[in-house]
Amino acid sequence: MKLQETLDKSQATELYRQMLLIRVFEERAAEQYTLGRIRGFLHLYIGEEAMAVGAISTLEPRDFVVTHYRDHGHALARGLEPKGVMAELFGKATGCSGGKGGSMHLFDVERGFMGGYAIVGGQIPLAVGLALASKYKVEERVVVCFLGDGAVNEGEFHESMNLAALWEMPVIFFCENNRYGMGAPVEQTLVFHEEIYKMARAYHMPAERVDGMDVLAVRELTREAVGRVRGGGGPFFIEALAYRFRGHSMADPMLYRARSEEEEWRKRDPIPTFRKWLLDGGLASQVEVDTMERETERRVEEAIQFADESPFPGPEALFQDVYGE
Amino acid sequence: MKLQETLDKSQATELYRQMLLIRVFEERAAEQYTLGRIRGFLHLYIGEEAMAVGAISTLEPRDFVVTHYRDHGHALARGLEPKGVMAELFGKATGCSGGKGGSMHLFDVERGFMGGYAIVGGQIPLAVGLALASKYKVEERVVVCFLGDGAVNEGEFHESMNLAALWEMPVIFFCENNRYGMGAPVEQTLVFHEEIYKMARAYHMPAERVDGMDVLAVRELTREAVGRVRGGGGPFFIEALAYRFRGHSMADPMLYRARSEEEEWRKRDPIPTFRKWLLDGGLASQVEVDTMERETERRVEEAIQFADESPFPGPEALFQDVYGE
Amino acid sequence: MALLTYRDAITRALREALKDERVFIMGEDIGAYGGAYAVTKGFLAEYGPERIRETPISESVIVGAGTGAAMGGLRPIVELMTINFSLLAMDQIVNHLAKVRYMSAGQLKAPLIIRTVTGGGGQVGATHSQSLEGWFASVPGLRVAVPATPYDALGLFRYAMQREDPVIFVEHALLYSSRGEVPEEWYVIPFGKAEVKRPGRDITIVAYSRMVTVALRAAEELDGRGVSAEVVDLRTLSPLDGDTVIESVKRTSRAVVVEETWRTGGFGATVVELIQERAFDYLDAPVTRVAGADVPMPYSRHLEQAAIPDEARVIKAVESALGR
Amino acid sequence: MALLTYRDAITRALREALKDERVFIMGEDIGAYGGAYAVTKGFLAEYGPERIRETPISESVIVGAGTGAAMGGLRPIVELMTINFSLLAMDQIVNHLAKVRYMSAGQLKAPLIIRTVTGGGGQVGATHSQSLEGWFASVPGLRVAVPATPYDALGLFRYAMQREDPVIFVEHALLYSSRGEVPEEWYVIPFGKAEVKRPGRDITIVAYSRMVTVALRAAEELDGRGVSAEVVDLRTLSPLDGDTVIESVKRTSRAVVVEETWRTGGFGATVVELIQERAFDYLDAPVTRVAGADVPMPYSRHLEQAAIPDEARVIKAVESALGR
Ligand SMILES: Cc1ncc(C[n+]2csc(CCOP(=O)(O)OP(=O)(O)O)c2C)c(N)n1
Ligand SMILES: Cc1ncc(C[n+]2csc(CCOP(=O)(O)OP(=O)(O)O)c2C)c(N)n1
Ligand SMILES: [Mg+2]
Ligand SMILES: [Mg+2]
Repeated sequence: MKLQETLDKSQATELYRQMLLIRVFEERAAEQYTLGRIRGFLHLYIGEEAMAVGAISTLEPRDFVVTHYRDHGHALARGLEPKGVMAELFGKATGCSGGKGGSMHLFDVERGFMGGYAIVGGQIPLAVGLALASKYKVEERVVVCFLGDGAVNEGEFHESMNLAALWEMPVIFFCENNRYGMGAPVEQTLVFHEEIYKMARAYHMPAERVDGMDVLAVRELTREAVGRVRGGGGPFFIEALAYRFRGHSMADPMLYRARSEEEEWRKRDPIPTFRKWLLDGGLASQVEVDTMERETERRVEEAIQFADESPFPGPEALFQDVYGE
Repeated sequence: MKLQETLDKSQATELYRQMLLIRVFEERAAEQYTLGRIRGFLHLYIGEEAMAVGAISTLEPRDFVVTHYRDHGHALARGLEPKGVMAELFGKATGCSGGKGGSMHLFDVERGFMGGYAIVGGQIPLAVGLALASKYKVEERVVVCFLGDGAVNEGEFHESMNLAALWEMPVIFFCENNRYGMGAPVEQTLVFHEEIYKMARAYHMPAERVDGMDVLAVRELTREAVGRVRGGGGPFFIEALAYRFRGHSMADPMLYRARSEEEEWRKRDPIPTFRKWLLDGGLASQVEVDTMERETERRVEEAIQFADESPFPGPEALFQDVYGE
Repeated sequence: MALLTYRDAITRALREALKDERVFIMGEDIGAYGGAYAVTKGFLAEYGPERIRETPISESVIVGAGTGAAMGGLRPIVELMTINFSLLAMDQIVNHLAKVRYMSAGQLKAPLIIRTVTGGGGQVGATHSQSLEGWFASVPGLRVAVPATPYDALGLFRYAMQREDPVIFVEHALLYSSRGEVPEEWYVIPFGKAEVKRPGRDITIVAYSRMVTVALRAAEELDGRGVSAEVVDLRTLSPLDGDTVIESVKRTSRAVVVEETWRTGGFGATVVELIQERAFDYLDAPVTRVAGADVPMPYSRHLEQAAIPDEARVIKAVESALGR
Repeated sequence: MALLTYRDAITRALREALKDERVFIMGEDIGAYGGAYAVTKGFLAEYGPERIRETPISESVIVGAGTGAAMGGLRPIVELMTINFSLLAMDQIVNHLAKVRYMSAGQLKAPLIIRTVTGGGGQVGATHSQSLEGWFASVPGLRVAVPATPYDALGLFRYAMQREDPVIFVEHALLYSSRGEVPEEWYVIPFGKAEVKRPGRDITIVAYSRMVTVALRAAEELDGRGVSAEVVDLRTLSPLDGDTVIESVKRTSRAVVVEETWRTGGFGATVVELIQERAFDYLDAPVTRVAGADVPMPYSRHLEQAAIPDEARVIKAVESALGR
């Protein structure tokens, strides 16, 4: 890991703070799920924090983020308040989607967070369309589209890659290759699993691979990509190699992978790794780090309390927002 | 053009006979269309004969052919009687699909002609499934799946390529790149239009390109592919470069391409080219060739007469074959 | 008052829409080819490739990118060459386009218009002859317009452009060359207003899209046989105007619903239900429905004709409802 | 007689099917994961990867390859994890699977069984809570089974395996853990035979899939209020057994149809139509329908509950039909 010229001390600690927030948020969400306060599907981002945080830290407020159903990390990295996100998981009216979306469908349009989408691959065409709007209006807005390795299986991946490349759209496809789509290892689902990013090059798209456990590396590559894309260079593809430490969702019995594999990856946990780097490099003191951790826990605790105390949407909400006006 | 060791004189003239049959059939079909005896969409294969004939000539009877809606050429090359095909275009009960399929949906299961399918790209997954059946039953049956350059645009192309490669299916994807999908030139629809076959390699699939106007070259490459595929080598991808001399369908006003482009390609018309080669090489005499031409015209004329005299399906046919038993 | 074809009415609607810079059109063969049904002929030359966007044959990303562009503040118009190909974009339409507004609790909107072509009768076979508009009409979040005349096509399209909801704008392949009066003056037809296309006393025939013309011809013929049939054109399936239908049936006491799609599960059954529920005490006979045969569309001419409702079948249903 | 769960009944059906060497199962996460609803747990170890085929997340080619394999002489069983994802395979299902037999005039058949999971109620949000089985039931060439009990699930699956038509076999997510009697002796339930699940005199409640259990609980409750309700379970939507329904309504003179999908355009409207058409003179009240709200499914608990039919709404509809 190395400190780039473009990153100062306060930015570095901010990256840490965000990763930590996601981690604590997810752990507490899991707990709330077992308490029955969160229902339906809950997909945790634990272990993958460096990707959302590193990538999204390079964006401007006007840029757009689009992602899949494992979306809490991206939402928080994009600056959504933990309160609104937790309240959404609780199905409350104060949730960032008014309680109507749920965990897999988070939105915050004011922050350019254009949504989590629960159909695998379904968000990719939308991202291409948002990029089309940006280009059409000459806004120089960059769209970052997160997708899993599993989404690469879908036909829409191909259609979107082709169209984005053909029309030179300002979109970054950020493939979070965490080695599994639900219970299926990439080796079983993609013939080109060893180098997914090279498939992007077949569409004449610049494409690189990065260590998704290294927040600085992710940030650096994404920064480069954003620069190219904003400058009119057309789409860019990033494959980040990472691992989810928990099951696919809370319901996953995890029969399909070895405990030892998980342990290997846990040694590379992006959060302690980055903390150590901050401390070793003198970018943060032990006291600062400890304070940050306490603050983060308090923030998430407050979010839970907020969510808990918020009202459910009233019955009138059922038929609202189906149509406009 | 060169005569391969695997091709004797009678086989060579047979290739010619088949190309000629397709050409004459299509020209007469166009005429019948303007007379109102054929309705709906009619997509002619004129100019593309060398692809179907060269490729299908390498197959065994047990093999399967699957194709798209521009399917008359493949049907005739696969040995379907012109009578049954013409009757189908006329919508007659004696048609190869009982008058129910029409031009775009020809079938002859006895001859391993598993159908023409009118949804662009829709036939590709079916071909993968037929190949799966062959492999599952250890039949060493090869499936040849014809598809247009336009079908490469569709998401199903990607899903099918991946699955076929992943499961090492005995299928040959034969891409008839005639430079246009309806009115859209490949440059406008595929970012990798210059070398479509190389996209197949991204799926770790052997892939080659061939001159689709040269029946012997097509035959030679397909023969090699069939050998590899039958031997358990997994799927193979062929891109053949060709041109359709006529409009997309009979309704096409052809506003989108220059007359001069067409004329350039017409100079390479596979039929006169091959005839000249046969004559020059002494593989056929002028008399033989003339006789073949007369015979072909008679055969097609008979097909028209047969189609014309055949009965339409009776009203009871309407509800037949919706379900089994 | 000019006599316009249905095609020209839609072409005019598109030209009007293109005055708004946020509007662009996207689809297969809409450029140099001019559109499979020639609706956008000449547009590419006139508006240029930024606004008349020829796409690859990839229905899913066409609709998805249209949806994304609409979410991003534009007003895209997408052409799906025929409604049959919408099956390849079904997920984008049903799970994304229709739902973003609701799932985001109103933060997002996707004012995308999808123009597409429905119907059989052209002998183009089973894969190319379906009438799937009823499925879209059942999806909350979508609006579905099914104009039967040039006048309605233009008026409904204008309304679609004024609103912010996704619209499936369903044109019938066999109507493009039909003609009708279209005034020069500006008018708009709001969604959810059925129209009595022909007044009558003895029975109500409810129809939409091309079946309106079939119903009208049947009514004409019935007139000669002493039956006065009222023809109600739904014009939009979503919203569905129950009031106009019920008001008519309360006067006539009898109703036949006519549609082109497969009988089983056809959208018209919802209309039948609505009539029998809201006008039960007024009905002198069961409400019946004339619909397409429950078969994949056969290519052969007489078979196809037997599969699609025609005047004779409508007349028969009317006469049977009248106990003749 | 054993008390089996719905899940176990289907697992048993699959094990029986796998005795036929032509049968293999294909789908997402059916292997090591054991299936999203654990129906194929342990299968991979037992039958091996040739017969339990874990696929990429690519619904279109899963269905298309299943169809092709069926055309090639096998008897594949495909699992689409939920019916929501069938939207990505819609073209293969509607334009290919359903039509090859007809378009080839009977030369081809595609005896593919697609198992999939329908319904809401699990708080999994708008994209994951749909009940689309009615669309499939409207497509000629497909058969659609909608079992409500373990007994029916096993019996209907066996029948599907004996036939040569493509079947959409629709399991309800909330039924997997429900229990019911399943005999050890062999039995088969033919398609197109509705069943009176509870006899009654005053009104007929027609339902399918999970709504059968809702209807039965409502009938129980109504019993206490002096209303004797008959519950008819359609069991298959295609073929649709009109006779059993009509026979019942002729006795009770009143009917309510209950289904989970969106009200507008819901398949149940076809059942309502059928009743009013064939039993018009027997009806003492309009046939009504209890269906899902016309909204994308909201995540929040109380909203979701309000969107899905429950006992209270069925009871209300029954009482209103009885004029109470
Ligand atoms: C079209 C579709 N098919 C199947 C599913 C069920 N499903 C949800 S997540 C998932 C795995 C996705 O894996 P990946 O894209 O790698 O994302 P990850 O969970 O690893 O973050 C599957 C199969 C779905 N939601 N949508
Ligand atoms: C899914 C789908 N979209 C659009 C069409 C309309 N269409 C028919 S043929 C065609 C062009 C196909 O081009 P290509 O695959 O290159 O085949 P070619 O006609 O050149 O032989 C199009 C767009 C269709 N039949 N199916
Ligand atoms: Mg993954
Ligand atoms: Mg082409």
